[in-house]
Amino acid sequence: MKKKVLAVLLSAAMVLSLAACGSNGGGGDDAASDSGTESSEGGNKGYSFQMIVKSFQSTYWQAAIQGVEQAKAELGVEVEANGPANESDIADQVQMLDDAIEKKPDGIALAACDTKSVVDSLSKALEAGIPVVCFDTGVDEAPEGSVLATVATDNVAAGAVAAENMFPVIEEKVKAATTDAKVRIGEVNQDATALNIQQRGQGFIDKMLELCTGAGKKVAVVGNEFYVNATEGKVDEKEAEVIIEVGVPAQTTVDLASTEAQKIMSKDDTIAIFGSNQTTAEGVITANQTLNKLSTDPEKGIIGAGFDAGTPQKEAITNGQFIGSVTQSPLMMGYEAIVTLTKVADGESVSDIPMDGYWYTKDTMEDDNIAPNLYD
Amino acid sequence: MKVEKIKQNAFVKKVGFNRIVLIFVLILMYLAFGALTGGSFFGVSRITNTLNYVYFLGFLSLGVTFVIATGGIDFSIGPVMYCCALVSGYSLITYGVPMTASLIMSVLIGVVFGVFNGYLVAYWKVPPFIVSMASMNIAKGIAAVFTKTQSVSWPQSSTADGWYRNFVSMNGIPVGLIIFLAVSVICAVVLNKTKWGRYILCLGSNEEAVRLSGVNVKKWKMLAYIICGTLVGIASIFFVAAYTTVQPGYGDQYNNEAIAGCVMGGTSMVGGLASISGTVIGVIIISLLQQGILALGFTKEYQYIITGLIVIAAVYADVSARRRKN
Amino acid sequence: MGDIILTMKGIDKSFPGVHALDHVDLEVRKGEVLALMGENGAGKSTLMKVLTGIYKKDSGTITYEGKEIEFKNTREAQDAGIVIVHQELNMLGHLTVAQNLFIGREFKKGIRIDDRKMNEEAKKLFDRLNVDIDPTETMSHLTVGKQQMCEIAKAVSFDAKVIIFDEPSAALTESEIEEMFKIIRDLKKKDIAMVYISHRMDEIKVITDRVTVMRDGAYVGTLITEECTKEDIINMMVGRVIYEEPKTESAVPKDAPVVLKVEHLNAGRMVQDVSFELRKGEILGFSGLMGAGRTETARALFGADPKESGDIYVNGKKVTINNPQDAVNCGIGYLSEDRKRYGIVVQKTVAENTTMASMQDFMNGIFIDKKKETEIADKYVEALATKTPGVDQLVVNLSGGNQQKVVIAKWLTRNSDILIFDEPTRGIDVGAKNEIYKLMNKLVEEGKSIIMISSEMTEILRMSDRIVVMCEGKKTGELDISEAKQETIMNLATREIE
Amino acid sequence: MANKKAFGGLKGREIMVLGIIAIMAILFSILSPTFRTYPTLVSVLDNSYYITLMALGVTFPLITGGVDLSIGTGLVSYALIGGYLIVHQNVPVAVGILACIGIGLLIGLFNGALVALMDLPPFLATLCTCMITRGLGPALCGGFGVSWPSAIAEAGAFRKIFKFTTATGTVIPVGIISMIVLVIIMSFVLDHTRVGRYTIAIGSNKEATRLAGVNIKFYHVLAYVISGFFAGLAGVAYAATYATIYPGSGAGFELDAIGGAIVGGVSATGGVGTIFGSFLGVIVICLMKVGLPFIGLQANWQQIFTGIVLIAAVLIDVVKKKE
Repeated sequence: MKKKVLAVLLSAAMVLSLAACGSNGGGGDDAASDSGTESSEGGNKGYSFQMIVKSFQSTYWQAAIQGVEQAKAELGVEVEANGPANESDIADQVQMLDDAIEKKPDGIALAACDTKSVVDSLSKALEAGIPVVCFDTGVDEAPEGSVLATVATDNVAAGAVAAENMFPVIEEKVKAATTDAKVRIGEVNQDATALNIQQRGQGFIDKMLELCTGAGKKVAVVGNEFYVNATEGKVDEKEAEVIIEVGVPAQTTVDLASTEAQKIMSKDDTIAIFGSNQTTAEGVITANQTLNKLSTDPEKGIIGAGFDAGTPQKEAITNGQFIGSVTQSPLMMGYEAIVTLTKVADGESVSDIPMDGYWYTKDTMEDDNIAPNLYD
Repeated sequence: MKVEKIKQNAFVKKVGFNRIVLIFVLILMYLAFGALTGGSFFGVSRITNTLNYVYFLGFLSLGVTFVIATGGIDFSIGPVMYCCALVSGYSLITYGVPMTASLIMSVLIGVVFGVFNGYLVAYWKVPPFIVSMASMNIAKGIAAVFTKTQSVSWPQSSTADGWYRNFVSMNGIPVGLIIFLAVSVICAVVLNKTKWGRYILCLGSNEEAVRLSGVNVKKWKMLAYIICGTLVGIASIFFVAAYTTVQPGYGDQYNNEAIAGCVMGGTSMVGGLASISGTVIGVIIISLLQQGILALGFTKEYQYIITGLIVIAAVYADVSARRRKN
Repeated sequence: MGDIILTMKGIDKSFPGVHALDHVDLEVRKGEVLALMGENGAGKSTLMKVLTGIYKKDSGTITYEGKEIEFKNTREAQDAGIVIVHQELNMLGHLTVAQNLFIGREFKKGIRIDDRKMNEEAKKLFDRLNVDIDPTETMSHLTVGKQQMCEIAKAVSFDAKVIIFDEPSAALTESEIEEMFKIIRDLKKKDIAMVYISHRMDEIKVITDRVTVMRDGAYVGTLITEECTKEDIINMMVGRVIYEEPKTESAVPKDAPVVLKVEHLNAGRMVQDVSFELRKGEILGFSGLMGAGRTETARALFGADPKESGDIYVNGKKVTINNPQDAVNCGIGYLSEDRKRYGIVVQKTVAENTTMASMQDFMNGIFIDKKKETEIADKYVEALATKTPGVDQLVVNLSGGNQQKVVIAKWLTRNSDILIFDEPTRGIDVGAKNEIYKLMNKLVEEGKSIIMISSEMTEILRMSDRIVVMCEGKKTGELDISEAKQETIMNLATREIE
Repeated sequence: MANKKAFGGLKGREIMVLGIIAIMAILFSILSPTFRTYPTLVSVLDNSYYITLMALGVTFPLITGGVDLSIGTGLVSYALIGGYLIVHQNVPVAVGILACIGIGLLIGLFNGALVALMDLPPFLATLCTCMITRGLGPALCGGFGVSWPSAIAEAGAFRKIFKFTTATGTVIPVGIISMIVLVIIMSFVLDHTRVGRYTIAIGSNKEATRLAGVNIKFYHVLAYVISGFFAGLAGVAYAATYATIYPGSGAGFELDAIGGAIVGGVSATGGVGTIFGSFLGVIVICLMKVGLPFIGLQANWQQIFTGIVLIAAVLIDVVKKKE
């Protein structure tokens, strides 16, 4: 009997703690619906939208939600946001999307974890007459008419931006490279499951390859076979003067990303390294805590660059470990996605809104077009 | 003898009673979620949608039921399922292996893992929990090495090879449900009406006694793991048919859900006592819970927490019931 | 005889469905050894568990040293000076002897456990008891007898005033028992009261002062050991005289065909070069003390444990038996001494257990032919007079004797001609015992052959046609029933010890 | 010394694992010149802290014959909550760290209650807590990831416990000192105190231990509390090493720790094991994790090798027992 009481108490305690955390702002959804009602006195259009993000894992999405909040306040619409626990939980996201469709909202904003698995659900949305706006990541194979607009960063271009900004710093070194004294440029890419990160990584590789080739150097790509096979215009490792090495951690965790970064950075010929999203950029920073090799001066160490923001990365830039990073505009994307949806609901015609990737450095971090996107 | 007779009746009653409680819980949950979500939970499309996404979980649960019946455990099922889908999917997309062959390959990979796990557990007496841990790592590793750490997207419905997606539903007919129920019936028959099931259950209850009856217990124990592997292979087909994309390095989360479904259904963790119908109901409860929590607008985290608590409650009920009986 | 130290009065205890203790009285005096006797299930162990706080009594009073007490756990009982030496060995195999002795009351230096002092104390204790055990040895490396000695030493080390021995001799060799008796006599001199639970009548006579007898959970009476005979005690235990005369002559013809021949069987220390023959229709008794290697011989023969060498011939043909499957295919069936662990699957039904060894005969295609299964189970329930409400009853709900019959039914279903009965009546009440005996006789009449391993001399003398005696892993003798006497057998069984 | 004999078999195991470590280190060094550098050593150590801490803790439930699967998702959860408090609720860092450890302790207590008091199978009970902790952190912290204060910031001073960078930029992995100290302390606890003695006793024969008058429920719960406590510490170590905590991660961390313990000679069936062995086992796992990418194998091979090593470690025991 005593045990039973204990069991009940224990579970009650757990449930209570659950309820408690539910009430003080667990999940973006609660906050979202609360402020939705508050702002109803503004230009209330009374629309209710569903929003599916990739996850709440990184602070990147926190910024996106901020943008959504802003749009909600201005437009007086309701947005309910949800997302899987992990950017890799494709299955969960598909279910959430279906669930959102079931709720028959006036529109859905979607940041697809995987672009192919959502195709069926998008057809369902089309049948149900629910307009969809994609943000952050476009869905190429979406059925005709289902996705009305895409608010997304051109990831190939964004990756290229990193290469373009990195290259001038290391140009001298690249030019000095020979087949006997090769130089190595590293890239750490998250387990390339989502198309946007793939594109970004590839964008960097292609641009870097182009720039190095432009400088008259032969370039080889080594490391993860996917990228090796996908890159054109490369040469064999032996003949190359410049090597681009791509590391892909087995899972999206900082510890594995840092091991990959470590592997590349501990090689003597490495002159630069790029982490293509928040996790991998942090992996590079973590690896550097041990290696202490990153520097903004190519003579003194390895040139580092990252992607997105987050406290560690921002500090790395301020401290001179990274020369800079590329940021997207998660805040604006979130904002624009809702604005676009509202337009759709109003019956206006909409078109894709390409978002830029901005290169930011220590000096430009405070700029007006940069600062709001540099989330913690 | 009188005492024993009463016990007997009570026991028979209890078996039925458990099942009734489960179904009751199921209906209650359904109604509760329906009421809380303002009726949107009752739609037919909602039900079929839900079903499409949980068949694979059902197959995993069925599979692990056999292993748990022997008193073992297999929590490599999720990653192994991913491994099946990834390796065969990658072969399909990259090497142009025909669709039919890829599907067969999925199942075969599952079988191979079943043989591997079963062999180590039965013939080498490695604790099942260690074997699971090892094969989980191996499955993840093989899948990632094979696919070069890229996710694999199986063909869309619209493509020529897209017919495999009809396994879950075809023109609104819930084909998946029919297959799942059919496989469940086969599993129930195997478990209760054949020599295989008899030996699997008996050895789960008292392996040594069965061995001393001149039964090749190693063989039958391994068989349970092979059945499990086969069902995991089948699960992988239903997974890709529902979601198309699989990515390497993951799959762990489904272990918990599948084992939870199985345990909810009254299969005892100490072996010897298993019920396929219970597993079927259990897995439906778990998925309903999943969907319900989602429909209520809660994030995934809450689902983890609530599922965890509910399984604890279910296991505690099982443990205390067994203690009362002894 | 000393003063009364402990009185238990009107102790009552029920478990669901069982009235385990029915107002039992018990009185123990300082410096005496009180035998507590009764058939299995008479409630002796339960009574002692109530005393030491393992079970809670429903009603009744316990008075100890003049005060009424009730212990909540063994720890309290220990602290008060009442210690139990358990029937099942309570050892922690991974710890050392000293660590085992002082588990729960380690010597400490600050927060550190003082292992050195524990070893020293253990050594002193063993010296005092005249036992040769290294306190730093890992417990699981000791022989069963030595482990039992540790248990006793542990009890002594508690400064106990009352020590309860629950079947302490079950696993001991003759010499070890002698050693233990020496210790007990020693303790007696120190005015310690002892309760000695045992089935061995001879020991009772030698070591105890009084005998309290229980039957079916109730107190029957107390006798002064010196003044009573074995028959007196047995009569109280069973309520009727069952002492049967031993078989004097074998009914099996001397030229009956040999169905099983074992030559030079070796399997570890416990089975050394064992050879014997089994004739059709006979019961071959295997006698010896605990740990003589009889069960090990049977298990090696049956393929349950690996054997090193030895030839086995069934019906004159040499066979290979590497595992139980081979043995079963040769028509051998094994009924283990520990039914619950090795004989039956308790969570399954009578029918399922009956067909366990012969599934292939009950298949209808790939399905189990439940009808046929029920028929055969019904048949054997009737033939063996198994008391069960039905064949779909779970075996766990049957009594020991009936469980044994289910195991017999299993082998009969398999059509096994050679049956190895390992302690067939252990844990079975007297009435059911006789039934099992009748059954065995009936089986040999039908042409089956039986190897019967038994530690009960009366059983051996009553049932066997021939007797093989083993001692310390070796066969020490083979007797025809006509020439077998208790003394001869005992002599053979203990030959090497003395 | 009593233990010399009692754990004689294990001494051999520890020597064997040490040998494996040496062979692996030599092999990696030969195959990869960059491996045999000081930073790589530091990196292996960095990688090992949180796993070592988890392993030290989980050794106790393992020795009781149980297991704690909740430590992996647990540590992420605790670190997430601690970080959330520091970054978003502005509590002092010390309080955040204490919260991290404290919650670990509570979850350990919860596990202990489930296993020891309610008699649930440890495997299943902790699998459930694994699910619960997976959700708990994100649910309490709004679902977002959090970055602990950086090493340079004043608030990040605690990170110096694990890694100290001198003025000249040399990195000193001081964490290893803490680890060795903890290994010594926990070895002492396991071998020379009641807590450890009864943990082994419970794993050896629970009923006999109970009959010896030991409050087994208390000590059984305590084993899980120790595990939870170390999971909390591991959360701090993880935060110190990797700064950013992502919700939803952590599943699989426990396998590295449990795998390490098993490789180091802890018996999967209970009763046998040493802290030092667990520590060595973890080093083997970490060497593989860090070393395999260095010799040119993609990160995924590490998982395959971990699986194989694990089975090999247990098979050695199985074969030994057969003899």
